[in-house]
Amino acid sequence: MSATAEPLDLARLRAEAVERGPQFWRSLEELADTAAFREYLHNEFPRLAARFDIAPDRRGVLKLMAASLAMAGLTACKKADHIAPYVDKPADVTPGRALHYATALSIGGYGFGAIVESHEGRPTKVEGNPDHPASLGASDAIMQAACLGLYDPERSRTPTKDEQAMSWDAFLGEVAALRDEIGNREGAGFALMIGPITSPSEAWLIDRLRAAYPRMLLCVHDPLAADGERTALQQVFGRATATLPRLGQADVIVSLDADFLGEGPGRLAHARAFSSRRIVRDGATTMARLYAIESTPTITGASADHRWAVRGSAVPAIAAALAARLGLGADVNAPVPSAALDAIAADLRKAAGTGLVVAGPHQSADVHLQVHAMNASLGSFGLAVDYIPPPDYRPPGAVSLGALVEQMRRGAVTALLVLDANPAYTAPGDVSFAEALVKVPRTMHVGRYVDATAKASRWHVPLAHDLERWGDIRAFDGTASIIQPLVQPLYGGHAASEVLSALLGEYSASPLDTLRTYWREIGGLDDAAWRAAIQRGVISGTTSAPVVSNAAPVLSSKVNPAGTGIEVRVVPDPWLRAGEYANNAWLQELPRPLSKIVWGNAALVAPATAGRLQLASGDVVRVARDNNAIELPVSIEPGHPEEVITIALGFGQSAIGQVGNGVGANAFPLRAGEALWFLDGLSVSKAEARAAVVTTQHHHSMEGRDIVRNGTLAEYVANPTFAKDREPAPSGTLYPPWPSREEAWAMVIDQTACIGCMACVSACQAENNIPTVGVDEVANGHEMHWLRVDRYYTGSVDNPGVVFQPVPCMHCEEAPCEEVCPVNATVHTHDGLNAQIYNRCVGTRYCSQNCPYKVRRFNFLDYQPFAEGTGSPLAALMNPDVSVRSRGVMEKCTYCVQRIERGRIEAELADQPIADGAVTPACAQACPTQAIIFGNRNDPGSRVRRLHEHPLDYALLAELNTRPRTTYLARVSNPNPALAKLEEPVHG
Amino acid sequence: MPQLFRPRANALARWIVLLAVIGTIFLGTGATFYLRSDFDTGVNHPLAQPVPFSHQHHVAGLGLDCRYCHTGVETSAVAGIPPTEVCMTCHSQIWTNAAVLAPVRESFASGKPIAWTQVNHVADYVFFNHAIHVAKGVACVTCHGEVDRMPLMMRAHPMQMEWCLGCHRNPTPYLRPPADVFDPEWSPPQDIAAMQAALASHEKIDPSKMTDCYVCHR
Amino acid sequence: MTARSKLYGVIGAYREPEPLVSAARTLRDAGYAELDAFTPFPVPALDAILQTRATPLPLLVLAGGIFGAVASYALILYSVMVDYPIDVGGRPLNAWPAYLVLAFEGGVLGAALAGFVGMLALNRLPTYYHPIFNAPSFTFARDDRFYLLVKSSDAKFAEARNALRRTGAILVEEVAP
Amino acid sequence: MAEARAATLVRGDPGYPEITGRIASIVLAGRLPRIFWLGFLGFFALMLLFLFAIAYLVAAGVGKLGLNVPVVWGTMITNVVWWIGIGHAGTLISAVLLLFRQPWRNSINRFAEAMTLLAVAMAGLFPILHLGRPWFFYWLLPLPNTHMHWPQWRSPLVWDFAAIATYIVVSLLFWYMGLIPDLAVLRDRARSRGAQVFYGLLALGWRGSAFHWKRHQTVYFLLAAIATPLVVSVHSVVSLDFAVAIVPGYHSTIFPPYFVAGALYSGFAMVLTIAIPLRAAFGLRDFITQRHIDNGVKVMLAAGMLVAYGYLSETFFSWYSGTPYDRYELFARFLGPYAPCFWIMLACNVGALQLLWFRRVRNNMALLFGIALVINVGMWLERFVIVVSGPANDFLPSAWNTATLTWLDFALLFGSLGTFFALMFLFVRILPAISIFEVAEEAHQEGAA
Repeated sequence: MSATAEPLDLARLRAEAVERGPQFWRSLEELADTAAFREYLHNEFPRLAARFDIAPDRRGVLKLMAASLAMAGLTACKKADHIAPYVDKPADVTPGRALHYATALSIGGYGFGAIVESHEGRPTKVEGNPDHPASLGASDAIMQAACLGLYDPERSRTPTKDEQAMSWDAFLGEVAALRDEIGNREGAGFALMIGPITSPSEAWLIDRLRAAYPRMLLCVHDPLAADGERTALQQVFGRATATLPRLGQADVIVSLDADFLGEGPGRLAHARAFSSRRIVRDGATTMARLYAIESTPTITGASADHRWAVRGSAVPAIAAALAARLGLGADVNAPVPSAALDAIAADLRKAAGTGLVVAGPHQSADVHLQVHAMNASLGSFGLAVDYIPPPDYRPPGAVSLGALVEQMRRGAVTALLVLDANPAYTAPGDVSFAEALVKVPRTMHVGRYVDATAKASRWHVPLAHDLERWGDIRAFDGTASIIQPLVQPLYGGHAASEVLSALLGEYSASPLDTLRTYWREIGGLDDAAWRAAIQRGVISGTTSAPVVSNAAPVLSSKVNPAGTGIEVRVVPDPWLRAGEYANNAWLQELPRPLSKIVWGNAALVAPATAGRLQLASGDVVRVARDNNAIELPVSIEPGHPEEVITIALGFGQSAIGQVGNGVGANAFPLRAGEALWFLDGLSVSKAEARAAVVTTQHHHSMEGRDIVRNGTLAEYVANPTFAKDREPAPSGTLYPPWPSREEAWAMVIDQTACIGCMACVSACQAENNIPTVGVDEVANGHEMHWLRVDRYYTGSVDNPGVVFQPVPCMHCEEAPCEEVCPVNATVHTHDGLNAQIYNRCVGTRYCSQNCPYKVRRFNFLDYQPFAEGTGSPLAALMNPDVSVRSRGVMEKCTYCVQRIERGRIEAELADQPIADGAVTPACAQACPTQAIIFGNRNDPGSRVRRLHEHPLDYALLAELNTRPRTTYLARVSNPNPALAKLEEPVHG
Repeated sequence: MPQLFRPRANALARWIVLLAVIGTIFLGTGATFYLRSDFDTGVNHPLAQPVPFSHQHHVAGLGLDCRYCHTGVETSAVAGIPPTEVCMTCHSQIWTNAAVLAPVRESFASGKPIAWTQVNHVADYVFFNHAIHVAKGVACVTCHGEVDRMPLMMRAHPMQMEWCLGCHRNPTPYLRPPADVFDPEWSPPQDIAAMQAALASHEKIDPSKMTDCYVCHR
Repeated sequence: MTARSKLYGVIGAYREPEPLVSAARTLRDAGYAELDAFTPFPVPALDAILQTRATPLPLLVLAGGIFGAVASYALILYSVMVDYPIDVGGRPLNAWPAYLVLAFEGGVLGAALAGFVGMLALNRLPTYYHPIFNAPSFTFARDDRFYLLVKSSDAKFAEARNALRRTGAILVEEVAP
Repeated sequence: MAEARAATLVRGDPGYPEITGRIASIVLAGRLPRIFWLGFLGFFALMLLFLFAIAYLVAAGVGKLGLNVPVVWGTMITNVVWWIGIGHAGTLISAVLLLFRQPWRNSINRFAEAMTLLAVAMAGLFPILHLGRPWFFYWLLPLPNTHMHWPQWRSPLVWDFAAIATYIVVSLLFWYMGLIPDLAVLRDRARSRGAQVFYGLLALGWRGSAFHWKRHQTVYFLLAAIATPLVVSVHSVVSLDFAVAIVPGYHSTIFPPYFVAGALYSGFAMVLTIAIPLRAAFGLRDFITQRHIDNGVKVMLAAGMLVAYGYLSETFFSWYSGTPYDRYELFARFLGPYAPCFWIMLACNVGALQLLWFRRVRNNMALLFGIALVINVGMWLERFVIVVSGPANDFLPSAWNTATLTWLDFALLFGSLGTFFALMFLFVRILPAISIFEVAEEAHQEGAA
């Protein structure tokens, strides 16, 4: 058991912190300095003494003591170690058994339903909630990383005024003073800035606040918001409306710069619906077809059957040209071959009601008008597309950031409260929020980190994490969920509703009361419905009904001409979003789906453009808008539109934490005025420096090897076994077979369904205590992810096909790794698992040497020292059912053996055989498209058996005769025959 | 040429060679025995506890069932150390001011857990599940020894890998009817061997499944 | 008789191996039995005359080799078939091609150790104290000397001194026990 | 007269006492050239660096070396193979040439054996340093543990462990066997009491009895007979570490003979690297004569050509195999990230070698010394290229990566060289660098002839 039985030793912690360099747990220094905390922990529970800084209230104590007990699972036991049992055990807790709670996580203000696994009060793992429309049981990297975010020791820990630690009550005092100040003038001079929210109860509070203070300024600041769709549909429907594409209903989909698989609050649901129309199972001979026209490489484009990369400002022309071919408006010439557009239009018309055009959120209102008109003319309403009232809170009369800053500069704002937003970092280059802020006498910031805005404000109050607060939230389709806490705020954070209530004068209102009141009185939930809502994680009946559309489509007359010269395409980073997750090491180190870049952003350019500008990957370029300039390394991306540079947002922060500070470059200052996503008129020059672009994949071609086998639907229909036929004749083996009477665990990965979203990788990291190693170690090739998603380009570099291949351990029946291990550290189990026994491993690395798939990972250095009792909160993040590996030990995918063994034990206790689907590895559970199927190959009824017998099934590197248990279904695409000769089809 | 060494040098040299050989053999065997000795494994060494809790008194004397305190044993991997409140259910009534129970009362009052000293723990990096063992008919006393005869808790078995494997390779002789696993006084009937064989087949206890590394190491 | 029992033997010294060999032959023919020779480097010619033998050693080495090989293979078989049979990469338990390598190494080790230990044992080494060193002039290597020894246990020991002188020894001296 | 003897093994006609005297005096007459001590101090400094590097490696972890996935093996393994190879020459000279009754071996076998011992000791160190958890290296041994755990006998690394251990023991015995009479010589010639006792104890009371000589010689030859297959097996086993693996560029049946030839090649290069300065420094030209050097060089030439053939056949079969993996690995070896190492290696091992066809070169000691050094470098590079280039470009292109060496890699390599030579110097100082009794016997026979 971890060796911190003695009280917290600050000297040791500091020493370690200092010599450790920039790692998360260094900030224990600050933590350990508060005398109260020291004293409190000392007599509370020694083992966890080093781990937490929490408010000494009963529930928290209980949970954490339980955690201390569960800590037993983490590291090895020694003689005469101590056990700290509960004093008063909560009824529902059985030490050693995990509990699962339904809740929701807020990403960009929108809700994603989650089931959170909790070990004696320690949330350790997030899964999707099958009942929730936005997750459907799946999850993504940001959801998976939520637990790390919860324990992040660098989250702000205490209210501060002018950087002096204050109490919550002191803050309430400040709020009271504020109320006195603005009370008698209807809130004039007071401005409230909030981030994007969909929470009904918070919206209700804010509305009450605006009622109480009519002249107060409200600013909803969402740096990732785009108003094109809202404006267009406002024009069409006369009221705020949002598009809800029904990809499950669509036979032909045209994406006009829409990355519906990777972006937006509905991405997981869209991915599920899309793949449901793409996977070919026995008998099926039809598939949806996707045309993607995009301004930067996305995973949606990667999944498309036909893809054109164009500059973002050219999309309106393409929309108009396509509309014209559907009989709407006049034709204009577009950068996409006319013949191609003809074919697309024909295809759409053929599909009629099941044809769908989706416009990218960043595109202008004109494009959205065109798209709405096209869908209207296709008669897809109610079939392939619906329109709903937008779930997010955008009250009329709210002022823009620019307007607010103007007021501040004119001194018209005497008090500003920023609630869960970071404008000092995310403001565009032409909005100087920071210098306007100094003109405001009374500034308050409520957020999870002491970020740029917190540092610029006089007051800062820690905001509670989603896993430690009460609240509610809406999903992309309007469905509301209750957010329930799994643990008391670890670092004394407060819910947004508490702050809002305080502004309303309700200083002691608990978030739960506020929430319950709202849902009882406005939401109309009686206690039964409330309990049901908490249990299911979804409030039934809250899904928005589609608006019945009798509105005539409006065609936009003008078509903005495409820009010229280098255009900078700004995109949100898929994981860091607007930078709020920048201090999350899992997300920083998770390779970006296409570029595979980690720990930073780069200027992505097309090979041709790089050639013209004489840029090589790693050259630093200087991108500047008048006095705002950033420097960042170039990365050449095949399939990138020419004369365009893509830069991801969310990087280059200076005040988020040890993990995120100074990682990458901050592209927000490049924005100005209306140009938020497609920036032109920027100066791009080559700097003399070079900087490493750290990626996890260095070779991008399959070198003509039969690794990812793919074919068209036509080929599949003609010869279903085309993939198998390419295999060499099955060679025999000299070895007598080993009996496989029991389960034969196996996995099948459907490469048609896989969209390369990386959810599986992050889920694996969360489930299996996989460390992050930091940018330098990744650069050394020491990354630890057990599961990697290989991305290969096929065809031309200018518009290549993209294929993804998740590669976990193959669990070969005749494993080359096992035979060469000198110490029996990797051997076979009776159910066919390739077991890796960490505590037996001496680290010869011969197994990795002899693994043709190179799926083994080695602890080159000591990556998780905190597991040895150095006292980091991160130790509480560990999954107690999985060993934490020490330095010098080989590790690899185990098919989540801890879940298999749990399933086996449950089954034996119930005296049942292990049912198909009873055991699901983390990767399969997270996958939005259910591309990973796991089960018992010996069970004739199991899905994995059926898929293993599917004609598309093939084994990777079958010619080596390793007999992998993990097999693949060949990738099938559905290109339009009419276009086949026009451009190289995606499958190469 | 004068002699370089005295006559006894010969005998001396041969003795030294002999002793060296014997010594190495002795050290080798000694080490293997030491690793298995009670001295090293801590078997039969009662450990001091904050409260001198006697299983003998509570189990043999009062006849408390194991599950009264170790509630998780049938459902969870962890049998569980009883919360202070469990102690207080009785000791708020009896021995309410016994000196030895002061730490218990103090813990209940302060909410600060009693720091018991761990006695039984499996080898490092082992994931042990109580529920399945109990369900399959492995009695508490089979691993924990006759706790009803232990005034102070102590280890009954070394709990090293070879000890675990001893049973996992040949489980049958260690089985008893699952109904009796909590009975420390249980005495095997005449036909115990046949009964155990029947149990093994009925519970589908198959050593070939129980010796995989992954059964314990994950 | 008394003087004779006090001695270990007498040695005669020669400048070159050849006279030593011929001297040894003469004494052998004269019926001397308890002879030994001391030379700074092996003089194979002496072997026949003094009937030195190494017979057990080759057999010992062979035995050591066989034991080493068999023992290694047996240990391996016990471990993989009896003590902990385990599926390693689907390979058979008795993967003899792999194990033969180890058996070979074990054999070599056994043979070498047997040879070395056997040599020392048969030569009664270490023998730090030996009467021959009592001979005042005796040296193994200080200068060019080849010695022939007649042990006092020899029946014809009485005539040994003269016999040695007759063989042209450059000097003859007694060796105290 | 002198000319007639020019090609003999013991030049001039030194009497037997003169021989022993001159050889023994190196050890006994405490005065040594200053160059000796300077050299020793230099290498001793490197030895200290070695110790520091080892401490740092064990404390920080193998991640500090130039390693990653896929290139999980690096310079540690390279050093093992290289040092083992060097070890081979000693055994070959002393055992094989003894069996074939090649008298010219006599004056170089002793230090060649010492070289073997030290080289193999170095080689034995690196597999341990290579481990992720070096303190558990003994888990490769069958020990009576409480986990009922055994080594995994199918693993070439276990074979390696056994082979190297056996090799160390046997060479040690063989070396000591030969040394006993010479120790007795030193005992008798030593003047100080201390030296007499020291050598006396080691000599085990050797007195040169005809009976002892008989048994001694019998076992000496038997050991030689055993060591000969052993020396072949050791490097074959080392080569199996690679040949057994499925990695393209490793999986090749030519490896065992090819590695053995390489071992002799590098071994003789090292013999020359030591012998040439040795005979110069200690005026042993009469014992290590032109002919010794010449024969050594010829063996080297033969082994070198075998190695060259190895390269050729490796290349051919990679192409002939027809598998894309082997072919690409070949391509990568010629033009890939590690190509410079490959071409330098060719220049050293095949290019420089060709000079040795010319007698003028073979007679030019300075040049020979240079060539020997170059070949040592070349052979290290050969092993390095084999170790890293295969894994760096194996089956799945997505996993391809290269590792860059760090200061630690070099500290350990040069540190081990320093340690090797420092110990070599001590050996020359304390024990006779040339087999006294064998040279004496040789000289006597020549004299008689």
